[in-house]
Amino acid sequence: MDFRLSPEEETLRRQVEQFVREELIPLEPVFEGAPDIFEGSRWKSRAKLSRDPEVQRYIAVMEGLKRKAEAGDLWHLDVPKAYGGREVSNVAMIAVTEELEKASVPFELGNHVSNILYACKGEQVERFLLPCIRGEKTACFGLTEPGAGSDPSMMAATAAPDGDYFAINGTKMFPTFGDVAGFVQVFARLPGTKGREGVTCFLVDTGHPGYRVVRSIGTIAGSEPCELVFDNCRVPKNQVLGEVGKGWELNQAWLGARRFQVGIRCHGTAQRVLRRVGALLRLDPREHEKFSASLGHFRGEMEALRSITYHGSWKADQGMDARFEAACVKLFGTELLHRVVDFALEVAGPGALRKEHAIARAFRYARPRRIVEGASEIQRHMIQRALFREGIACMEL
Amino acid sequence: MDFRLSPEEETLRRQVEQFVREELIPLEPVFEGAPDIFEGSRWKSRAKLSRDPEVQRYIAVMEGLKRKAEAGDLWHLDVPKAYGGREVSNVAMIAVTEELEKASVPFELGNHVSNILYACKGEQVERFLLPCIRGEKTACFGLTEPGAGSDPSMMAATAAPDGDYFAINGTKMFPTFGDVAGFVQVFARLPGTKGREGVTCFLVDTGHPGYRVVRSIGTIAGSEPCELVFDNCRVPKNQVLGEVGKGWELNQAWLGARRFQVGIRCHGTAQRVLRRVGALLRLDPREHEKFSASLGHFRGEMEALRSITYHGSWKADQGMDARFEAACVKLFGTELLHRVVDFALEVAGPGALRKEHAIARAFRYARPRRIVEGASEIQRHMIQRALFREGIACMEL
Amino acid sequence: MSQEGAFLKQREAFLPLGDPTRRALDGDINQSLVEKAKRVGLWALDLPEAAGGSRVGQVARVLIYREFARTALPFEPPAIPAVVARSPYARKLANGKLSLALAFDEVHKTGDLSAIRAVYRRGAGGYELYGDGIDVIHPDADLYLLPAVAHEGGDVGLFLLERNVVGVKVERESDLTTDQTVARLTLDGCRIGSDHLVGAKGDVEGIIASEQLRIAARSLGIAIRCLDASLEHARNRVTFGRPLSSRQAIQWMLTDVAVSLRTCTWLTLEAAWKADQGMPYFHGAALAKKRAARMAFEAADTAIQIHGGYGVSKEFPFESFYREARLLRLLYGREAEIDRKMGEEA
Amino acid sequence: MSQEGAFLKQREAFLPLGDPTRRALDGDINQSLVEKAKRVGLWALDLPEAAGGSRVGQVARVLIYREFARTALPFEPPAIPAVVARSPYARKLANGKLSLALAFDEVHKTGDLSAIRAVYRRGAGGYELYGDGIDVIHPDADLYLLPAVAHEGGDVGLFLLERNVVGVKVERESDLTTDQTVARLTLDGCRIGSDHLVGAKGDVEGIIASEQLRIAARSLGIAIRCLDASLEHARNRVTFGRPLSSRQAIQWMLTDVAVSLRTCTWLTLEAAWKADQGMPYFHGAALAKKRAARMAFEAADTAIQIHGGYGVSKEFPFESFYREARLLRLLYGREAEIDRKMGEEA
Repeated sequence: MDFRLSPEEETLRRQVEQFVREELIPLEPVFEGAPDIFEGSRWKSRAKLSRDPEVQRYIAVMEGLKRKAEAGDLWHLDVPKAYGGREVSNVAMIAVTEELEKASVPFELGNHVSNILYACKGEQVERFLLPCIRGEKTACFGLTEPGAGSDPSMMAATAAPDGDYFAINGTKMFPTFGDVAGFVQVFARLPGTKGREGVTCFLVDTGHPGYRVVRSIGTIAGSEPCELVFDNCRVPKNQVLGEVGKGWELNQAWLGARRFQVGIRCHGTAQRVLRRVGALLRLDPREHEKFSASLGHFRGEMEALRSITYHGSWKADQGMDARFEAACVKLFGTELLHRVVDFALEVAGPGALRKEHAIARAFRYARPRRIVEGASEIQRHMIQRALFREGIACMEL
Repeated sequence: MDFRLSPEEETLRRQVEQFVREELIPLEPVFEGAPDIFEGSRWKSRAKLSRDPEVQRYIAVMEGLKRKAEAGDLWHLDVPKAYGGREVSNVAMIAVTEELEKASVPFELGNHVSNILYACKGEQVERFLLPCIRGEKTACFGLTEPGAGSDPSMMAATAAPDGDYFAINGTKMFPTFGDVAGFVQVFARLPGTKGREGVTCFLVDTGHPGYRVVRSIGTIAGSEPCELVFDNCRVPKNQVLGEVGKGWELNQAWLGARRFQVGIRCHGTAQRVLRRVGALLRLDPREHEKFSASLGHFRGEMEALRSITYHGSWKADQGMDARFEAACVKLFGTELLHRVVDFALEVAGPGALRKEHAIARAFRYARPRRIVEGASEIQRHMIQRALFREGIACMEL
Repeated sequence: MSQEGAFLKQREAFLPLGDPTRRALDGDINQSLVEKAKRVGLWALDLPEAAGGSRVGQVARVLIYREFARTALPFEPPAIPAVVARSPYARKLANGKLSLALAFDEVHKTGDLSAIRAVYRRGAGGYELYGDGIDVIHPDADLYLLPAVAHEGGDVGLFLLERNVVGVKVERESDLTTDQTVARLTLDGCRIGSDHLVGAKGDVEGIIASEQLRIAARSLGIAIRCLDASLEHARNRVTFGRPLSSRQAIQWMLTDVAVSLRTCTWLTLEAAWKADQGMPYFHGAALAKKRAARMAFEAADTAIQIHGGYGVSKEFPFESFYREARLLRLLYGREAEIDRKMGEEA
Repeated sequence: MSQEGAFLKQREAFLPLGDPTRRALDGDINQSLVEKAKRVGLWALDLPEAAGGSRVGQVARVLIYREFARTALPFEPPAIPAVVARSPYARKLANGKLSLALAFDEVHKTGDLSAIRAVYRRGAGGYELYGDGIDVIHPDADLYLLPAVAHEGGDVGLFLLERNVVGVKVERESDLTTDQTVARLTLDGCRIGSDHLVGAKGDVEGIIASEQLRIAARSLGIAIRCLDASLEHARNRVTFGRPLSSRQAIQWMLTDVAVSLRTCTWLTLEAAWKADQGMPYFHGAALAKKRAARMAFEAADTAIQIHGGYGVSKEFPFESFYREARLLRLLYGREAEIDRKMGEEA
């Protein structure tokens, strides 16, 4: 048993720690008034394309940071060596994100590529994968439909084979950046199939004929996911990602890999919120007396979240099945962040609901986390299924 | 809208208040070491039959109280006028119990008769009902089976018609006082029936041939319910309570009527526990500072419980359907008592787990309350069913 | 309850719940609704008729505000405390020519008078007011109703203050997450006439209690709407081959909201009834506000969760209710403060 | 983890979970189990071999106590802190000829030294101990390990005290709801030799942390057993035509226990590992004990609820686990105290 990072992981963590201390912390005041667009989704597609000079100013700062990170070999950390990345472990990536989250500046060490894109084959690699790795293109994810989310049997979008093409028809709800991404990873089923059977993933350029952005949808968190319509959108066969009929498995893999990062992000946001609370309480001994037990309670819960996040990532690194842990981390992390934010508002009072206040930002950011990428109910469902299938054995190690 | 008791109800409440102040409160030290047998089930059958001189001493005190209550016309309060009682309202009985619960002496103003016994007809009245009202006999309730509780379709006990008799076969779990009561109200189904259909209630003397007490079962609360076996127990037709095949409805009616009393009992026990906590905290300003918010929180929850208990009883008095309220009160009351006791132990520390300590008693008493007479899950089920059937209309008035 | 019943019918007749995605009323519609509300007696519910209001009892007031809260449309009768009736502004406030903000700031923290930051001093022919860092929600109102502590003696006075008088500085305006605005008020020896002192300690306490009841009422309305919509959605939405309504996880969430709604309804109405009877009700009002606002938040949270991705979108009213309820929980006494006060009683 | 693994195998080999209804071991069986445990090195886990113990690291100790807690049978290696090794009683304690009680009383309230009530004073050739109203669990033990504060200066000392010496009064013995006994200890100038001072402040803190880890370990064991049995029952029990395991209300209860078990397992093992590494671990031990004991209580509560009427009966072990876990939550630091301490750190 060993709870330490490996020497290489520890070296990387220290590099990032230094980067955060020297580059990001000094920028915190600059980002205090940044629009919500920079929260959670971070400095991605929409922000980059914005012509708002204020947004452009933040983007320029981000680009400067990116150049510094590249100079320090802190770019492409989780990209496979085959594609020129450092291919560091899951545990290392958790440690990296933990360090980054210590600053409120929404900068991340990219470029992260959705893991399923590594299923690209042949010319897909040059056309879709490499531009993403290089940061020239971004992808969006088209799974949810007006009547279907986590349940594959409800998926209505179809992909009808037609010679060397598939004709995709259907509506996709909530792809973030569906209006500005370079292409979409869209899921549709072969005609006459049911459940997860027949679900296939396609890579479709966003300008492709038959691809239409119906509208973008405002949300509490400031992100603006889209409604997309595929209207007889004909896509050549060589744009199938992975295998025909194996799309649902790709979706599962995509979600599974993200859970631990979601956990450490929730941890980071909650830590920053608790630091604000701690600072407030230090100003007023009477307030401190009233709230110190609750503050301590949440600090303890944070340690619990941190411990299962690292443990689950370690399991994934060992090649062990970490789906049980992934579900625990997503559930516990997002619910904990929600409670931490609620507590922080209770301490800070109505003034902390000012839109630009760090706690108000966290309040808006936290709510969708319990829904997107598998709602808490879905996580609970996965946990109970593992429990009833394997008994307490699913919790060994 | 009027939140007051009627003048008659208020007069009765004051009488009971005076009785509690003058008769019960002075006896509290006497009952401090009384065995658990006096908790919850109060001074009922088993205690009365005990030959333990210590128990007999408590019984003698109880009998003295009973005579005083009778002298003050405080006996048979909820018995119908037709049977010589005062037939006071549900609301009045809630107020009476609320007053009684202010003393920790486990005395109640009897004799309460299970409401379904008023379905007695003909010679059943003289043989079963009146002796209960007079306190000469007690009844027990045989519904649950080893494999069946709240679900009528699982009930396996049968009552096969056989001339002027029914032959009852089956096992009943957990009838309290099954070993010492005068008779049992036992539920069994006619052969070949399913679900609630065919379930019939019988009145069976506990000494009847074929009636056998297998064992009594220790519980956390000190009560000792029984396992009963009916082995070809032949009972004449005129011992069917109510109508043949309408037994399940009697069971529902029995449970429904008790819910509000359960609510006010939980309220009373919790109030006494909170008074102990308040007294502890007054001794130590630092402790008080630490726990006053939690104490206040629970005091508020108690008011919430009290308000819905009175409201539901009022609805029942108006002849309105109060099943929704009954389920809310059972659920909220028993769960709240559990949380109050947990909090009290947290304040009082390990010493309060001494068996004879009032908080330890409440700890043991509270746990089964969330299970017996319809577990919390059953209450939630009933509430959601009403919600989905009637929408928010089920909460009008 | 016939008077209350009549009010409710009127309310429903002229402001149906309507399109759930609407968040704003344009000026004309707003004005016509205001006129209608005045006509049917749903305006300035705390002011007597003599002062241009349509004063009703607290029970009726609770039921009326409960109804108005069932929509995310920003429309309800303005809360103009009765003390204002004594002032020269009463009529203009009642008919909407002037608007009013309750500048209670830190009172929100504790829900009592201990947190008042403004200070007053008797001066020639009136008072001088001092204080800084006072947060005011709706800072663009024409008048502020402001509690202040006497510089000597510690008496509490309630002042009606024009925003534009000399010595009043309103700065750092910003938006709340709940779509209201907030600004910071500085009073630098601002002089006002003695007729601007409109109330004393008891009046401030009365306004706190009355606002607590109004928050409780709004919370009940929010919860009813959220519960209603969630039941509807759960009946219709099918996942994994069965409607959401058949899933215990969903059922249990709704059950918790319903039980809470049941208890909060009667706590709120009992406190309001006591107020109408002239019985002590401050304690009940504080408790009702604490529990009801929390319940509204949880009802909105539940509605969001049940609606999934749509729940957090601006196309449904739940995320708006969620933000509003979070603010309601923080006004006129944080939960822990109300608890603490109840825990300190003997 | 091979050393730990070996211990676990041994443990399982000689004390199967057995009949769930058994709550007591008669003398002979108990004695043979004690002998067996000593033989295979599962006895006096904190004492070095030289003192007659089978000292293991904290990680192994956690895993061993976790296993023993999976049964409601009252059998596990006694907790004899390592400080005792320095005393003349070490060998007799290690081989079971003498028994030991940790007389930590009010320390349970705060989980730290601030609550120690006993006072010591230097006397001729030793110490005098004073104090009253000190609750001792297992008062029938031969020796008490008792922390006391110096009358002058406030130093903390740890004393090993024979129950039968002059000046020790043990009164008002009564049973706890958890089947242990408790009594009240009075020390009226009780004189002991200087060799009875077996430790100082750091030792007392070390014992608190070590006991917290032991409680966390027991809690993990209780939760594992309760979860295991609940899964089994839920699979088999049919109501309203479907197994309990198909009901989300049941699934969700078990999910909450499982998530909690997952987090508590790693918090506990990490704190134990830090202790073995010589790293600071007091903070982690306190947190692990707080969360794990709470989880064990909730796991037992869940098991009771899922088992219904059987759950509260003495024929299943759950009501016993429930009572025990409630006590564990109260030992070596109430939840609010541990929280408070973590909240006071900068």
